[in-house]
Amino acid sequence: MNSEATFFMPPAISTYAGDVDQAYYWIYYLSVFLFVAMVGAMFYFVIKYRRKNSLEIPSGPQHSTVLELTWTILPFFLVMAIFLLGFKGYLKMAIAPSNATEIHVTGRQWSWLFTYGNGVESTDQVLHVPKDHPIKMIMTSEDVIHSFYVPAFRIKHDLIPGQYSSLWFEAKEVGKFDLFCAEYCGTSHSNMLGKIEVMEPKAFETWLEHEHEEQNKAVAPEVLGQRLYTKFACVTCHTTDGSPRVGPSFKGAYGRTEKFTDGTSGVVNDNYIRESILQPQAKIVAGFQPVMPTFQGQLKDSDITALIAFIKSVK
Amino acid sequence: MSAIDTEVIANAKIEHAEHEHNPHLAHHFSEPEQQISAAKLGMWAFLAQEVLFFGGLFVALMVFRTWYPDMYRAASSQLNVPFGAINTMVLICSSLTMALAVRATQLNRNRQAFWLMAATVLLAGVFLVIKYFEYSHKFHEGQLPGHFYTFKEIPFDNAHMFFGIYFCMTGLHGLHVLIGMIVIGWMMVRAWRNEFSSQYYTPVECTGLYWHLVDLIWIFLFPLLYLVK
Amino acid sequence: MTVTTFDPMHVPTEAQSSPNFLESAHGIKSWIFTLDHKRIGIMYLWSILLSFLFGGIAALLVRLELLTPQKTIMTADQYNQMFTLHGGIMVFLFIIPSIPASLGNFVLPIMLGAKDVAFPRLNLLSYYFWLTGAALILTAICTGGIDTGWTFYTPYSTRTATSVIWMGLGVFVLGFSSIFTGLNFITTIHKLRAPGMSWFRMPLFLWSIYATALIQILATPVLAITLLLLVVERAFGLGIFDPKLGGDPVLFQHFFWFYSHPAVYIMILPGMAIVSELVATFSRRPIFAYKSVAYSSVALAVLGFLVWGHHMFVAGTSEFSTVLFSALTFLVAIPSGVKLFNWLATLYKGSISFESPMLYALAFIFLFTIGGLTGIFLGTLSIDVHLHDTYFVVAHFHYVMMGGTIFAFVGGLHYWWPKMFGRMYNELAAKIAFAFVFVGFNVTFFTQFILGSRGMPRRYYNYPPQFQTLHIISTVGSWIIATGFIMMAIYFLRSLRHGKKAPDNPWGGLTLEWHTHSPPITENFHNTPIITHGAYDYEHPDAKAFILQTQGKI
Amino acid sequence: MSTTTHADDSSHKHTPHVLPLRIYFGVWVALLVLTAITLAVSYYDFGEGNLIIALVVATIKATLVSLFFMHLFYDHKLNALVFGGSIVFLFLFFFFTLADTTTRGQVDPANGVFVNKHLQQKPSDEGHAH
Repeated sequence: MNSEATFFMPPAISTYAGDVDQAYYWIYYLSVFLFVAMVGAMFYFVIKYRRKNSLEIPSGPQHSTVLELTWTILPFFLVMAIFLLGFKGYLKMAIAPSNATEIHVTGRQWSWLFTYGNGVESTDQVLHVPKDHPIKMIMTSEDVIHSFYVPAFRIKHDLIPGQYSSLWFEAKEVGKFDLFCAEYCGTSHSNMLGKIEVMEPKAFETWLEHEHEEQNKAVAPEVLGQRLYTKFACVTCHTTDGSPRVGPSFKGAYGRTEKFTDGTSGVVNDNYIRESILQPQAKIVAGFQPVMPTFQGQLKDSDITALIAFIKSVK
Repeated sequence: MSAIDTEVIANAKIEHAEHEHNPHLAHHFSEPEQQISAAKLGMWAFLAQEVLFFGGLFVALMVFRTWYPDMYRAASSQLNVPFGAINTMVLICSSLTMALAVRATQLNRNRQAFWLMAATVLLAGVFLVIKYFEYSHKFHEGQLPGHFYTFKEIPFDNAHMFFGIYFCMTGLHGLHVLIGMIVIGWMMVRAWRNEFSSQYYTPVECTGLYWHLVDLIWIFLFPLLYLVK
Repeated sequence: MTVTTFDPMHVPTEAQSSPNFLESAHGIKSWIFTLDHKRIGIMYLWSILLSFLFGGIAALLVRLELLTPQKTIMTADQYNQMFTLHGGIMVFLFIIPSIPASLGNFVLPIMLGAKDVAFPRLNLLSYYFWLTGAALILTAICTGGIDTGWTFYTPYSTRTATSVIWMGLGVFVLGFSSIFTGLNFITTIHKLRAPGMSWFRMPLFLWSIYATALIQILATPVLAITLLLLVVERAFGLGIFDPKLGGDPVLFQHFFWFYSHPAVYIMILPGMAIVSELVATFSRRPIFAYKSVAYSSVALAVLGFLVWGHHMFVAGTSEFSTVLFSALTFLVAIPSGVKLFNWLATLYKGSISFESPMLYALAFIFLFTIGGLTGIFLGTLSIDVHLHDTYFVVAHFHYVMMGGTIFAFVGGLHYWWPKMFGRMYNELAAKIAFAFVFVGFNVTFFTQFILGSRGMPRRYYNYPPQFQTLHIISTVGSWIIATGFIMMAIYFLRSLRHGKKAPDNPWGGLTLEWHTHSPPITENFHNTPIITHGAYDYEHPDAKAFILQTQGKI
Repeated sequence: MSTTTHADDSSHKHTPHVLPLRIYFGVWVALLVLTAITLAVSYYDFGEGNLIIALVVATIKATLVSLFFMHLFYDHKLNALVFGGSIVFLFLFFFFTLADTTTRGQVDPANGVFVNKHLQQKPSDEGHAH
């Protein structure tokens, strides 16, 4: 099946994307036909039967049982057929093949964390998957509802805090595709973006092993800190190039004296950074909104130390 | 012209004569019967609205009951069944006195209606006092919704949810009882002033309908909250 | 004083002198304490038009922000508050009360041949509930705004730092305003029909408003309890919707959509109500298959309760309920289709004129057909997985809510404006404004179908650059719409003072509001009308004479 | 309804429908007895049967109150329709919501399963009395 993007639809990469597009275009052409027929009839009638004489009183049929029954019963069968079409496609999406590889997804404000079977965790908001192999995503959220949406795969499902949900897909082509959060989740909802990188199965294996080794290696704290910085998508709000986003930039932040929204001021030091990660609402730098979620329970003490080392290193 | 139209014209003439006589007939109604049935239909529609209003809480109750049956059983056993049962009886009695009060106004007996409604208010007061004792016990034990829950003896971590629903439902119901007492109190004043008669008792009747609905809701609340087995 | 049907009601000469409802009393008190349904309707009208203005400004700002993929004029937080405001104001303050409480309040009793609604004081109370709700929403805006979207999804709404409690209370109160309106209308239609006005002689407007009122009574209380629970959840940590405490956020969505899907029919049914009137009057034909149009209104109201789950196909509901709701959703297409087909059949062999109200009715048919057909895409399970929460959904409901309800509302406003204020507006200006609104609407929202199909998620402040061209077109469209509405405001306001005096029946309508003066007297009719024929009986031997006599053209 | 008409002026007066006292007291006694029955049944364990019995008895009580105390039995049938209708719609609300909440995870066990499983059944250790 053709995987190129069409006028309405993005490229069709997953195995069931073709079915979705087929249903979409089937209904699309039906709709165009019905629309042209109905609006065409409307234009025809209003022109043909326009008022020619301000005194005329027209007379015409006031009901027709045959017609009424036709346009009640015929649409019923039509829409039921469409329902079955959608139902068939949905069944395919709902039931994952038994040989699917499981990958865990955790959504949080505002980043994605992917955890592979061997314990490897994604560090850069990119989900790596092998081509031609079914992948089942086991998903949950740590704070509010998010939604895992890959337009090229025609797949979407909400991540619900406190519950697991799942979806599956099998990519047919190698490439990098957009991953969106589709359920409104707050300030940086539109920055909760990721990528899906579909790789040749061999390349995927190599990548996974490489990551496994890398992540188990002892590294310098600021390197670990940088990894955490991308893993938790701190970059969504805090840049390292000095430009403010939702929160202040990390560039040169360490050691600087900041004014807070409550009127006090203080130096950005280890204690302040630790407090800001665990109780973000305690002291807000003036000019910013108190929107940062807490990372209490998500970061170990050593992680926080590493992050502090990283922020120190951004000059 | 059909027969119906001639009848109606006759009717329209009567309507004009009627206007002068009946002080309770609003200008946009043509006869008392129409006004009374409109008021009652409006009241029933209001009660229908109340059913759906409480309905949301009943749905929440059932959903969590199907999810956490054991927690429900354990938490429900903390409720005081004798108090609940007595309160059920109290409300049933108050429904009776209210129904009799409506009947009294139908028979032009304003004084009798006054005392029957006084009894209704009194019983409603008894209901609230008993509720107060139940509530203060729960407050004391820390059997409270959400973050305020401090009770330790139910071996389920989310037992606070049962008490959350319990307080929402009984609290909202209690609020309805309170509003009912105020409205019935107002009807008592009007009965004392001899305002009602066999020709004009709709306000009392509608108040009665409201009061019976409050009773109806409790009839379902009692087994669903107190008698979970 | 026998009154036959096609005698205009103002025939008795001594009654000619009685003042119309606008002039019968003066001063601010005569308005704020009024029990006259027409005055209450007009107070509602100005209030909701003001809300429409604010909601519209918010919409323009949202569109302006989306001109570029990054920041254009506001921050992400401001943007989130802006689209929430747009949605909240438009849905709760404007569309839901728009047709029933303003136009409906004005014409419903007149169409029935009644002097007022069944409970005039409740009617006034409902208006003050609306004002209270508006004030509470204003408080929410002033105390930190609100950024949950108009859907208040938990647990976001229980965590955000914004004024959810004020907003929740505001919508709670607005809910009761809507319930009281519905309750009033149901009772009025049952009990205050004029002599001879049997159910099947009622104008179809009343059937639709009746169906709307049923939903208002049966669905709105669930919204009220949902918001109450949300407020309690925020204030006391109740936990029913909070997964951290063992609750279920998806349950909130069930509660919310049990109201908010039927609410879609609270919005669209009155739109259909107006279109039935317009199509009949401007084609001088009874609505084709009157009974099936009447029943389809009630069918929509009932079916509207059975499909709410289609808002939750990817939200974590069970597969069983997903399939069940999808199947039921398709049934809604049938009564909607029946209405469209019947309107088309009414045009057949009509005598169609193109005054501005009729243009809006024809635009409604055009736009609602698109809105309805795109609904089929969204009801289809496999396609909805892709389209859910994208701009496709945004475009779809704007085609239904704006292309449907607002076009019908504006059409109805043009239709009854002469009746309400006794003045005509500039017809040419109205036609030009219509062209702007219609073209602008399609430019704005049709592009969004394409955006959505290509995967643009909704409620996005920033967006990937590949979507920019379409966003620019859409934003330009929003300016075209705004131009049309500004023109409309000007010629309407002008007509209040300078408009030509309106005849009693400028369009040649037959329903009862055209039998009385423009504007009507306080009691609507000098004598109770007596109905001997169907609502649109143009073929009645007296109909032609009646139109000639009341249209003021001879 | 306004289209109904009356032949003479006297029937224009409203005649209230007064029920005999024994109906009121009869219903009252029945309600008290039914309350006692619910209470008694709750001391035995019939499993799911308890809920069903409790609901059936409550429904009988509610029917008695609405038919007699609220006069629905004698009233305009429309009022009964309005009230009954509201209960039908409440039932729809129940049915469709439970149709979801009770069937989650049936197709794919990974769907709709609570992460905080301990909330469902796990007894907490601290402060356990016995």
